[in-house]
Amino acid sequence: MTAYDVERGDGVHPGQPVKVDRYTAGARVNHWITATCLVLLALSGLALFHPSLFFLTGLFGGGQTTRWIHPWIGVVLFFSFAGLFVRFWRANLWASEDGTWMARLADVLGGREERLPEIGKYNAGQKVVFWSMSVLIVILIASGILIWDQYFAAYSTVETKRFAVLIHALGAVAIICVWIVHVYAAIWVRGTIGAMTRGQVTGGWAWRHHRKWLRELVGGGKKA
Amino acid sequence: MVSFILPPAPTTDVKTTYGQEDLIKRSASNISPPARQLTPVAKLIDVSKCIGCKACEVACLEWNDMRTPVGVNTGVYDNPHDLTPDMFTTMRFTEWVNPESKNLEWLIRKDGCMHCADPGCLKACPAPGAIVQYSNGIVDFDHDKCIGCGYCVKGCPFNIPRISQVDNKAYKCTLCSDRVAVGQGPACAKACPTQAIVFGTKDEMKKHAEGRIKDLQSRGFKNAGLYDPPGVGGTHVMYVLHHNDQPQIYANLPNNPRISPVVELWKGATKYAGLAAMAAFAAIGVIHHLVTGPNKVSEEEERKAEELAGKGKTS
Amino acid sequence: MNMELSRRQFLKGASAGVAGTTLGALGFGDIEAAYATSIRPWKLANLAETRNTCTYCSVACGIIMYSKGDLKKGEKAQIVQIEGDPDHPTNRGTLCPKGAGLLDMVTAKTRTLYPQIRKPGSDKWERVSWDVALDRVARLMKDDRDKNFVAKNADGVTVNRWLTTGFLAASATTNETAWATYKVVRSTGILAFDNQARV
Amino acid sequence: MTNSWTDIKNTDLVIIMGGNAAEAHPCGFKWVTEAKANRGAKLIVVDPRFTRSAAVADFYAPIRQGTDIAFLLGVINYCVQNDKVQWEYTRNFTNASYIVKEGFDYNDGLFTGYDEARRDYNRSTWDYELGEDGFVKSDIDHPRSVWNLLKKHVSAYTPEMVERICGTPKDKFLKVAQMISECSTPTKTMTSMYALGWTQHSKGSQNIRAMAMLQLILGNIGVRGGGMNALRGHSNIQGLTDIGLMSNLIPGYLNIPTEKETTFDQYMSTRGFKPMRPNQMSYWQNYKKFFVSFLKSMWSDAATPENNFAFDYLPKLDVPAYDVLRVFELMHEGKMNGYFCQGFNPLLSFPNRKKLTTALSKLKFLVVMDPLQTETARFWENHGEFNDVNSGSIQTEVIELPTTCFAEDEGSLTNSGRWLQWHWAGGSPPGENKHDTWIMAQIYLRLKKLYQQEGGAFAEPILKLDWRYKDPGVPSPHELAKELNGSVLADVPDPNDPTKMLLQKGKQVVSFAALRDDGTTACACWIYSGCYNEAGNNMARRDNSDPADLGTFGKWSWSWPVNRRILYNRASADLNGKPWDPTRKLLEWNGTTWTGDDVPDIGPTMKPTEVGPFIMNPEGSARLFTRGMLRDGPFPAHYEPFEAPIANVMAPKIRGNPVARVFKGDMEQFGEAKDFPYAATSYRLTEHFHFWTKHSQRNAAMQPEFFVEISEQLAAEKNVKSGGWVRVWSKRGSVKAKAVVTKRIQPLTCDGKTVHIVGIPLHWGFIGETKKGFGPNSLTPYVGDANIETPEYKAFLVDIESIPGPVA
Repeated sequence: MTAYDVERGDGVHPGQPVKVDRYTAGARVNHWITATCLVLLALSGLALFHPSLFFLTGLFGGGQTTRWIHPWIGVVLFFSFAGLFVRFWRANLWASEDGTWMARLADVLGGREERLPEIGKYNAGQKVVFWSMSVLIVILIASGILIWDQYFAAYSTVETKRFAVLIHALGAVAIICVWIVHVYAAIWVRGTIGAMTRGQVTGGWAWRHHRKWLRELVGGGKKA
Repeated sequence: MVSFILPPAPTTDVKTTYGQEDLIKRSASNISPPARQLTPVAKLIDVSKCIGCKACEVACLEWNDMRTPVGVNTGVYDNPHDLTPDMFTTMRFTEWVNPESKNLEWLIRKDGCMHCADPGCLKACPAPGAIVQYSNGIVDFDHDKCIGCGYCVKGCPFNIPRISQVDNKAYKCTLCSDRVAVGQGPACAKACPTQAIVFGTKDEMKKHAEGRIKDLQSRGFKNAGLYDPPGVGGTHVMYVLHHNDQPQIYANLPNNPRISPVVELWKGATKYAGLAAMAAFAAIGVIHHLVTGPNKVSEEEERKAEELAGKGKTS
Repeated sequence: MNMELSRRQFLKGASAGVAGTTLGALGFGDIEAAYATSIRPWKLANLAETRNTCTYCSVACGIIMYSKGDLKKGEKAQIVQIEGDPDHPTNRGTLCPKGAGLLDMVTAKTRTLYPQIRKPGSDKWERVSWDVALDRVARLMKDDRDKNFVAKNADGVTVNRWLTTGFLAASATTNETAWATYKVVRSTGILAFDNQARV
Repeated sequence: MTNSWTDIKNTDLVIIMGGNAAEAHPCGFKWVTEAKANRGAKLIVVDPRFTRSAAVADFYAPIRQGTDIAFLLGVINYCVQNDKVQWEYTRNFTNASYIVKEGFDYNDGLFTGYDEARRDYNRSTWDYELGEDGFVKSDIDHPRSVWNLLKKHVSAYTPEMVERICGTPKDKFLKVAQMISECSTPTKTMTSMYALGWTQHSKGSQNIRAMAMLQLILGNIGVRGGGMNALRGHSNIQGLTDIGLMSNLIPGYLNIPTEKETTFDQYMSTRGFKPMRPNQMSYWQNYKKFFVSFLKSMWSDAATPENNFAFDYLPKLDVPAYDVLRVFELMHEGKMNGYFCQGFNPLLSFPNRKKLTTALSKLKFLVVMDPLQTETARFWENHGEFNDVNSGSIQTEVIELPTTCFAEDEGSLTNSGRWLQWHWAGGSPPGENKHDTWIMAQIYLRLKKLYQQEGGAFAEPILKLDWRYKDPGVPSPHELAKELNGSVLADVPDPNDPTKMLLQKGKQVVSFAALRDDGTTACACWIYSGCYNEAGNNMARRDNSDPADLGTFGKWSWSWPVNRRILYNRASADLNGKPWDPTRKLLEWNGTTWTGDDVPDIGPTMKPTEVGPFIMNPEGSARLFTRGMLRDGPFPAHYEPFEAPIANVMAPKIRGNPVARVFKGDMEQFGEAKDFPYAATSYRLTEHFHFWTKHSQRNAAMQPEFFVEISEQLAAEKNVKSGGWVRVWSKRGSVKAKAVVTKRIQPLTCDGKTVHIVGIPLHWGFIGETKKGFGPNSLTPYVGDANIETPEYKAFLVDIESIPGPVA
């Protein structure tokens, strides 16, 4: 499956230090749109989720706006994430080393990379984040439409809506937790954020965290 | 002569002003119990006396300055067909053949907000103060605060609130809190020609109901009784039913209404567990960082990368 | 000499007649109170009250009409709410669906608003002044009466009747209007005179 | 009503038959629920449909429309057979014991003296046998006593016969009869609430008589919680009838002379009846006082003893009456040129709409005064299938005059309990709308001016009409009300003490007792005398105290006559003046005078043992046998409607009421059961009032669209779906409607045949807020009651079919 590990636009620039292209401009824009939507959705959603957070509706210009804008942001996120999905799904397919990586989670958290197998473009953790996001977003958009009363009130029973609203809440909590993991990982693992800002990481970063991917890039470069 | 038709004039207690300090419940808010407890009120609808004339509907429309569109006949007397944001109450007609007597009974139930002691709408509402309950039991919507999310619809065990397509706000019977505020009964109760609808303190209404139930039992309705469902802590709109053993024959009046467990779960455990979970994840992150410190790339690793890249280039 | 009882006196007097409509303090207090709340203010504050009788059926329920402006003070009055009169012995403040909707009849879109004439063969109304309309009516009446008045019948008996014009009297006008109508119609010798008693 | 709405709370049994009080008079029906709740009273509803009244009844029995007489005579028969009769009342207060003339008889559905050619009876034998003393002979055991004739007459109406005619299951009929018969004890009373369900038949008067007779033998007339209570229709229809706005009436139920009564004396000779029994009051002996006072109120100084008080100014009738059916018949024949409609919508109100449209089209001019736009005023306007006319071909000139409505008008209305209630104007008229009084005055003044300028046919009655109002252009309600009350025109010295004045010029008379036949008093409507006397406007009284708590409310407004709240109230006490039921005491004889809660319906000092309670009758007693007073029989008899699903089982040859007037051409317009198999009836719905509330948006929303009601069985037969469209047609017309399929209408079995009922509510037209629709009058037959010509709206024949909905 290793072939999937290299995505369009990935490449190596020798030098000191080595620079490695990880995300194309398109991918980065797509990601940040999605990220913004997710944050806005979290804020507007949480405002209606727990009274202590209702003040957040202020950010959107009041409860009424929050109520109608939330689902529309959801729609944007859905399509935006669809874009990411198309870009990333292959590289996120499960690989043999991912199992080992998972098994050695303690070393992962301890930052003892040397004890981990060489990893492709994404490690198991990132793949879990990717797939949970995908699934949760589908759940949220589906349940969201069921309770989007302004347009869809007539299409389901109150009883269905009750379940939908519960599922929507649970899904939202889950996706926010996943998001926290995602963001924290990016911060903890220094040198990561550059991947989504400048699109590049240092060779050392790639060597340390995604050596298999780096080797393939280099090898690929040899082929080229 | 004690009139069963109309309740005795209520005994008035402490006069009070009407405001936030009279709220016992406020949506999406924690409030301290009110200093004064108002006399709990109730509207009693004696279905056995209702002639389905719809005077209450018209009086309600006029008092609330509402108009409901002229519809069509669909083969029944139920016009308007359902509650709407502009129709707080409607008659539901049922032609029921009593299996015992074989006689036709025309059951006519005035549908509308039941003003539950434990209001599902209020429990579900996310907008602080958009739904309030006064200590006299009236559950009222404050449209300035309503955000139109429709959670009240999901919270209500009687399917009462309706969201307006015009201003995206929730509407339902207010028990004419503005009339009650100045010592009058609701417009529907005032209009009701046979006084099948009466209004007073909840205690008086219960007494009044006892008299009506005795009368009904004396006329052969052995299951006559008062509909004041405990599942929602009792209601401030109660029915006298000639067949209290089977409320569902009155156009599906819920047998034992209660706030849906799904809603309870959503507005209960989920709310707190959810926040906890998110907090926990964030906290773990922070702690982890303190313990393990940042995951940095070492010089050596950079060099190894250069070597690798270099190999690739020079070969 | 017309004793006016207040609603509360009536309450004490009769059996708890209109308790339903005049509960003292169901908790809530006075009018200012209502203003203080988020609920819209007491709708009937500062309106003129006039007692009247429902125009529909012959139960003749007492009603109270609430108006902006007071006729008794010579002002223009616009009725904005109509409710049952709790003092009334028969309806005790209640109203049927028709009575509860009286306001809509007073303010109906389809009320007549000015005199109109439809000429023979025409398919539309023409608006006219009262003078034109009334002079026309008088002229039509006189011409027909002069032409067809029967002073004596075949046997020479004085019968003084006018059979070619008829008058169908109302059913909701006052007795006083009825009497004025009776005088005018009878004085002309009209016999084809009837009212709604049968339908 | 003999009693009042509030009095109903005193009853033990309410029978709603020929009406639907809960539906049509909800606020009056309140007092039925009051009686049920507080007295444990029972409610019986007998109706072809399970009505809103039935929804809260203790017992419901179905009946085929138009067969009420059979049912009621059946109940009387039950009471006679089971000796459930209030004997003391029946013997002393009714004519049960009077002996009827030799030769009176009843065979094959006809009474003695029928003339088929004239469709009329020679009623000479329908009378009492007089003794040498000139008084009626009385002996209840005599074979020709009213009681024995009644017994014989009702004996045919056995429970089996009732079931056969009415379709009422025998057991249900017996249950009703048994419940009613319990009210024959002096301490139990029944009240009868009826309305158009009894009047709108070709034998409407007899429907009501049948119940009145039953009420009499049960002793329920004149007592609290009893009586014959006509719910009545419009808010002042009682008043307009009292004031005699009818072709043959003078205010206070006096009559317009006929052309047979050529002189004043001849006219009087047939009135002012002498007593038929010793010591009786026979109140009509005062007829002349009322009549002369009326003439004075019309023509004042021009009415003098010399010209018989302007007797000749009154038109003379050549026919019994110019009722609306006759008038529209004449219109249809092209014999009328002008017509006025004052707040009335005949195009939707009278039968056979097609005929009405043709008739109106033949007029030269039509004047409509109304606060609302009416279909009648627009009969010439094409509204597609709802009013399919060709405007161009209609040569009628139509003048529409906008009037005020109740809210903008001051004056009094008379309710069905005979209360004259004053009301005040509270709103400014919209547009250029004017009071009806102003309009009538303007028309009068202009007409008068034309006659002054041009002269013309017999102008005196117009020129000399008493019109001395402060502002002749608009007489005030107070001025007019004072005329209704009556006033003194000249001082009348006290015969016993010439120094004193009996009556003082210019003063209002206290009551009709003060009226005189010498022209010294004027009074427009004697029964209203006392409504606005020197004490002031009694109609505006608002003291709602009720000392006895028995619903009298004697100080609330004013009721005719002389503020009497319950008519014939002397009959609430036994022969010695003791109340039948002390707990519901109304009047009591204390040895010298009558005392009690109400104004006695008898001279206050008249001894109970001598003077009978029914002072308006020369007999002093009530009539079980009504002599020649009704055209169709001294007793009611069962006749089928003119359009009936089965033949008259008692007299198969007779169609409808044998003496009901049928105009040429209309007989051919009656349908046969073979072509029109279903028994239709028309009625009102609680959400609407006639054709007025369709102008009220909120009421329109409550009941938006024209529909007809049928049973599930008929729906299945005709494959009609509830909410689907049907076409209903009679021999006279066809309508389209939504179908309401309901359990509340059940097929009946009459004379072995299944009878399906089709219910057709009115209320819809082509103007207003409701959906455009038709009315039953497109279908109904052009025939009326034999005595007062109320159209037969309640029983006719139709056919029905399912149709596809209009392509919208």
